[in-house]
Amino acid sequence: MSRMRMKTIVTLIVLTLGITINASSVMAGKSSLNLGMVLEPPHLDPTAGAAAAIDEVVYANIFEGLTRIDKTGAVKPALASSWTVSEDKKTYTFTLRKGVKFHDGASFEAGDVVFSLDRARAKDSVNAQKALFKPIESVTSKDPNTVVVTLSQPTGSFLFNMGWGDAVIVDEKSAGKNKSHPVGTGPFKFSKWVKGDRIVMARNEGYWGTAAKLKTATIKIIPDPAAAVSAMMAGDIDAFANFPAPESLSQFKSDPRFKVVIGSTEGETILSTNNERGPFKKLKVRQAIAHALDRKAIIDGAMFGYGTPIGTHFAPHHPAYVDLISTHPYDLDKAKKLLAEAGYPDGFKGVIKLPPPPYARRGGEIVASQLRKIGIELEIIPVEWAQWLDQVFKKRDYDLTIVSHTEPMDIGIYARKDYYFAYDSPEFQGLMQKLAATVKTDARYKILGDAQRLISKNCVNGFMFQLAKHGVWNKKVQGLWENSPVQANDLTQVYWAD
Amino acid sequence: MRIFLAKRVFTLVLTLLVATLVVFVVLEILPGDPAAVMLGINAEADTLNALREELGLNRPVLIRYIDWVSDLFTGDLGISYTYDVPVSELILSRITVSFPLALLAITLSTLIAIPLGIIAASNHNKPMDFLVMSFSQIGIAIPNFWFAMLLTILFSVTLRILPAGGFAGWDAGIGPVLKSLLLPTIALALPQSAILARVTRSALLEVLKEDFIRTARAKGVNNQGTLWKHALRNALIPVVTIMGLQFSFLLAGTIIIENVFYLPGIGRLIFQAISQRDLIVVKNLVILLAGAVIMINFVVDVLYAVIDPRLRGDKDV
Amino acid sequence: MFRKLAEVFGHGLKNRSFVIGGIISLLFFLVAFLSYFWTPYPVEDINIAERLLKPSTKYLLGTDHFGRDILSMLIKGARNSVIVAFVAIGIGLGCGVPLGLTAAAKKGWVNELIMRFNDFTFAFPSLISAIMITAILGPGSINSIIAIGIFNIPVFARVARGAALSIWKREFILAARSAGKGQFKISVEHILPNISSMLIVQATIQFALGILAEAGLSYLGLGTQPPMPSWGKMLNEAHTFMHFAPQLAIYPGAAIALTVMGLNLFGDGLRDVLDPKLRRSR
Amino acid sequence: MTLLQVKDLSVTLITAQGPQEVISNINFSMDAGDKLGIVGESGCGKSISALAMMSLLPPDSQTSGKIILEDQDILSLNSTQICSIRGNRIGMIFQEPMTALNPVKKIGAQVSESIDLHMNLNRKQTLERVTELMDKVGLAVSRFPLNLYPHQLSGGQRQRVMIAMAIACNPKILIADEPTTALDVTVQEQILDLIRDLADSSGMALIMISHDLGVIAQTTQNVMVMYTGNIVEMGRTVDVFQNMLHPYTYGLFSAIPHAGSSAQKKRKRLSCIPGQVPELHLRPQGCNFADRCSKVSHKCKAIEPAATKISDQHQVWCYHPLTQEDKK
Repeated sequence: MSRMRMKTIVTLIVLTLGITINASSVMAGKSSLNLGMVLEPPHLDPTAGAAAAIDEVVYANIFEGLTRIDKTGAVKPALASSWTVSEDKKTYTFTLRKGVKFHDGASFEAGDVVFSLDRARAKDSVNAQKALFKPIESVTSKDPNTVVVTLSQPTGSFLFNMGWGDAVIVDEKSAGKNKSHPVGTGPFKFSKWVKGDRIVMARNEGYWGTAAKLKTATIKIIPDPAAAVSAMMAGDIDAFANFPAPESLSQFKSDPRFKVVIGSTEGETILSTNNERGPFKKLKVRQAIAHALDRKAIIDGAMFGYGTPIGTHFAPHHPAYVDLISTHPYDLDKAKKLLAEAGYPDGFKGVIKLPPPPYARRGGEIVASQLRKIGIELEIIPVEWAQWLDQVFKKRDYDLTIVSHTEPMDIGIYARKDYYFAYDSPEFQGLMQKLAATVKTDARYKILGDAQRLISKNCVNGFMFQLAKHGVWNKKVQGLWENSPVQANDLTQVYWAD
Repeated sequence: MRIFLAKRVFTLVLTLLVATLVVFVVLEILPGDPAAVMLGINAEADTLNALREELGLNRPVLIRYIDWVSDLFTGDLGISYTYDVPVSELILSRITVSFPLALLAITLSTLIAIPLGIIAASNHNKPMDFLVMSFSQIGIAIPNFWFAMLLTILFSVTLRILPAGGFAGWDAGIGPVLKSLLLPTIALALPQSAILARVTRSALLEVLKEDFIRTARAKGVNNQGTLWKHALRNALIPVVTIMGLQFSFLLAGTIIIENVFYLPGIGRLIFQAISQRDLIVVKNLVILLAGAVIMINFVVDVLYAVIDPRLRGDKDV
Repeated sequence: MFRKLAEVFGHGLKNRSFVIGGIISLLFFLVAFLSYFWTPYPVEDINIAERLLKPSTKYLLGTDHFGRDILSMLIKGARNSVIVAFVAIGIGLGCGVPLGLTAAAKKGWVNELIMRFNDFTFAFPSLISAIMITAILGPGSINSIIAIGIFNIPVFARVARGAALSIWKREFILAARSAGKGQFKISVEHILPNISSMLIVQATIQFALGILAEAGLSYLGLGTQPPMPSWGKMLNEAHTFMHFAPQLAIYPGAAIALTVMGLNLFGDGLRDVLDPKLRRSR
Repeated sequence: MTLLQVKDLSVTLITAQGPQEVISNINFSMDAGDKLGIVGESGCGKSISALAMMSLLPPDSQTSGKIILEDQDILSLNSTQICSIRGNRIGMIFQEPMTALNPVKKIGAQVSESIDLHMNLNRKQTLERVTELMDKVGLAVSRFPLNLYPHQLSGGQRQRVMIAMAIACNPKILIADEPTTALDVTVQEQILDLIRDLADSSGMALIMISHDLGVIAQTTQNVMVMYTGNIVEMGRTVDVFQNMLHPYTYGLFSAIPHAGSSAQKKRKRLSCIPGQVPELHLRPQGCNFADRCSKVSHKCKAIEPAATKISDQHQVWCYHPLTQEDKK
């Protein structure tokens, strides 16, 4: 039977069953957008959870902070229209925007800022990024439109930090219900959430700034790569800011309806190594691993070629980035030699624990196969995030793992000796202290470069690649972010071109 | 009948109680801290502790168990750790997907299986019988998730007439809902119907050998009449037994199928809740499902009595 | 014993299901055994350059997303299925049969307790329990064996009990009892040999179910872990590539279906052969 | 007038050992109102011949010959025509009342079923007919409501329901296949009396099948003794019983216990006729009874005996009919 006829028959069957076949996107019109997302946020309160999916829904759309990060990663004014910084870099005076209202009609005032920041740093705070608020000594409102924040020590990144999703301003009245019914000041109002399926937002007509162009925005949760492909193809989804299946991007590239945008993220994907355990204590072993990793094969195999190799823990698109890939080139002979010198001429056995994302599971399989070539036999243990956090992150019960560190500018974690890498280097810690006290950009970049070189030289972890952002969207959709300096899907400026 | 019912209800409650204990203990052993999952890698110790306090995870084990069980009786299932909505609401919203799916699947499989079983039995040892039995053998052997994939490849990838996954939502209307449930239903129903057809056939063949069938024919009832009026109802007992057992398989099936088609149903919820350590959802769901299975077994027992008057326990004249 | 086997085999040759099922099952076991000595290509070797190739003379069934030979993975996957299903049956037989025999011999509260336990395990949908077990113990083939094996226990207990109860009523048991043999001795010496054929038939059915269950768990990512190939896991991986490499989804599924069908046919045939009463009616 | 005529009837069944001829060339006839007994050990073909008359043999069996009921050859009818005869012109009672009734249907419905099929009555008339029938078989509706299920009745009561079903449409012939074998001895008598009375009062012909000569003697005028698919002796019941000629008939007679339980009956019978009914595929050449017969000769084992007419009403298929001497 020809495919044509088969199709007719099947269509007939489906029609007789009373099921109408239409692409719902045709009806979608020009003022609404269906945005696909892989992970469903557990809840919608960015101040009470670490899940990136929360920010991906609400950041800049529903909630706003004093400052915001724009698509280039630069700090821009948001609820604070301007600010001044004192000489000693310890006092920030924010001038707040006037006439801003929360979605429930409550007006935004200095008291809300004080409440939000105090709540985040309180003892019983459940803020996942409490460290952001550590430097704050006090928050006071001078008048309804002015807030003064005093820091205990100068913090170079303070304004950037205030742009994080975890630092958004909430209203005391509605804060308790933000998890299920978020109320913010942003250009979109939350309208409904069909758990496990979609979250709908509607334009906030009383927005203080430039109103959003879309009337409604629907975020559809599609966790399965294959389903994502079909949904995109069928037009059920207009855009995927981060498409879950890099393997199918070529298909979309060749389809004139779609635009494929490969952008950058802040996700350094690394082979995290337990520096205090067994053979991995030895620098030579870690060096051998560094030489045994074929980054190109890993990027090709796990991410279908999308991703930028890195030689250290730093985003390649950042001006302070130092290219250190060539310090440990792929060289099996050298790796074997190093391993022998370390006392393991026949290799050894180890364990690699892999969290759920495909970059980790697929990448882990490839890494295991690559390390097998120099005699390191890895047992692959897949773990859920819960187990990963418990066993790997908290109890450090692991040899190797693969994870993407998606927080921006997070090289500072190497200074935490109790961090799960168990990397204790006074030299590095010194660099970070110096960095904190340095304000000048050039000097900061130099210190950051030294820091990158140091962890690369020490082979703290296997540095693999920078996660790419694979955007796929309908050609007519304009204004989506191409890169993700922070985890967000800022829909403020999105519109349909004719 | 009343004693029978009372005894059944007693064992039902007892089984459920033991089930709560088992589930609770299992979840206590389950490694992973719900608070840690929610707060991620940058969370600080006192933040975690604050959240655990808020979730009530810091109270003694025994208190938590007793609280939970007594809450179960009052129907208050608590608040989901991750979603922060009442668990009952969450489960209810998922049931609107899973229940129609299960119902459609069991209806479809029955609609396919019983006629096939009858056709096979009434054409015993003829080509039609062989055909039905071959279908059955293949249907039993095919894993439903693979079948689901094949359906997707055919209808979604090649023909592109049905969605590969996702649920349209009830507010989209009955049409889109049926459209999104069509492939999952078929994927669930066909393998089930293979088993059911086989059972129907052999039950019918068994019954057709009985003396009372000969009696009926001796009365002048024709073949069709004997089959429909005399054999079928007697053959229903094993069929209903298998349907009852299949309910449990169906629940398992929906977990996999909902994962294949990305349907926001009970199956996905439990899978997701376990991985996110939303333990309060997990324990209530597991109890709910176990309760459903036990209830179904109960219904099957009652159905037996409806079908077969001998089991009603009425006294002789 | 040997003569009985020969007799069974003789009868079996006349039974279509037995022959076809037997051949498929035998092939499956041979392939699984073969994997210990030879596969066309090593399955651990990742070769990204040759990924997702269509079938060719070099790779008879093509390659997967890591450039591994599908045929080799299928062959090695057969071994994995055998091991998981086999050990799971061992658990089921080892625990279930003694339970069933005890229930049949003791009656009273022991029987009641064992039967309640059975009902209880049936009340939990097996997959949910398997998910919980793997959540506690972590995914992996050993844990999936345990999860599947636990669900074989009540099945075998039920079969053993049912069959044993009917044997207990036989006259030769009465004779043995009047000779003063204890319940344990009778169970082992008289009951067990008489219910063995039923247990064997049930075992082939559970074997097939075990393969399906293993595939299901591995499909959900809870079963066998890389680099050991597993049919269910291959399907899981193929799911992502369904849109442009649908062939990946065909082979492992077909392998599962064929094997399970073979084992089921063999089980059906074996039952007919072992149970002469049914021989004519089927 | 000849009601039923069986001509050269042979039946071949498919068994585990392949096709077996279980009835070989039997001939007999009966008139309206006749009461014919068929007697023999189990497996002799008596039930098969009854089933052949109802055309109720397994579908894979083969029959040859003719069974002419009034003017129709039953064996040549299609299934619709057969259905209009069964239950209507021929009624049948089976051996096992415990299993012969549908367990999930009410007794009233089971009795009315053949009325619905064959008699053109409205609901009220049907109900009246059923009530009348139940009265007739001794299950007055006042005590035994029609909505009872079979399991609520005893064996004898169930057999009465069977009888009500069989005679519901006033059949020309009532076939009773071992109607009392499965019943208690005390109940046996009542059921036999009932069957005989019903036959007498309505003028139905009766075919009584039994292994029990006592039953035959009590209910029939003519008797046919069967052994391994052949008739070995046939005649008026009185004649045959008074003058048993075939060694087999005599063997059966000797097996009747004059006192004692049924278990004794069984044991005694085994001792009277040595050996067992040969398996069908092992039937010897010549007279099938030869291997068990005390008077066997070479001729018996070589050629099958033909009918010997003793009188108009009495025939025997034996070379060595018994004499008074033999019976002592």
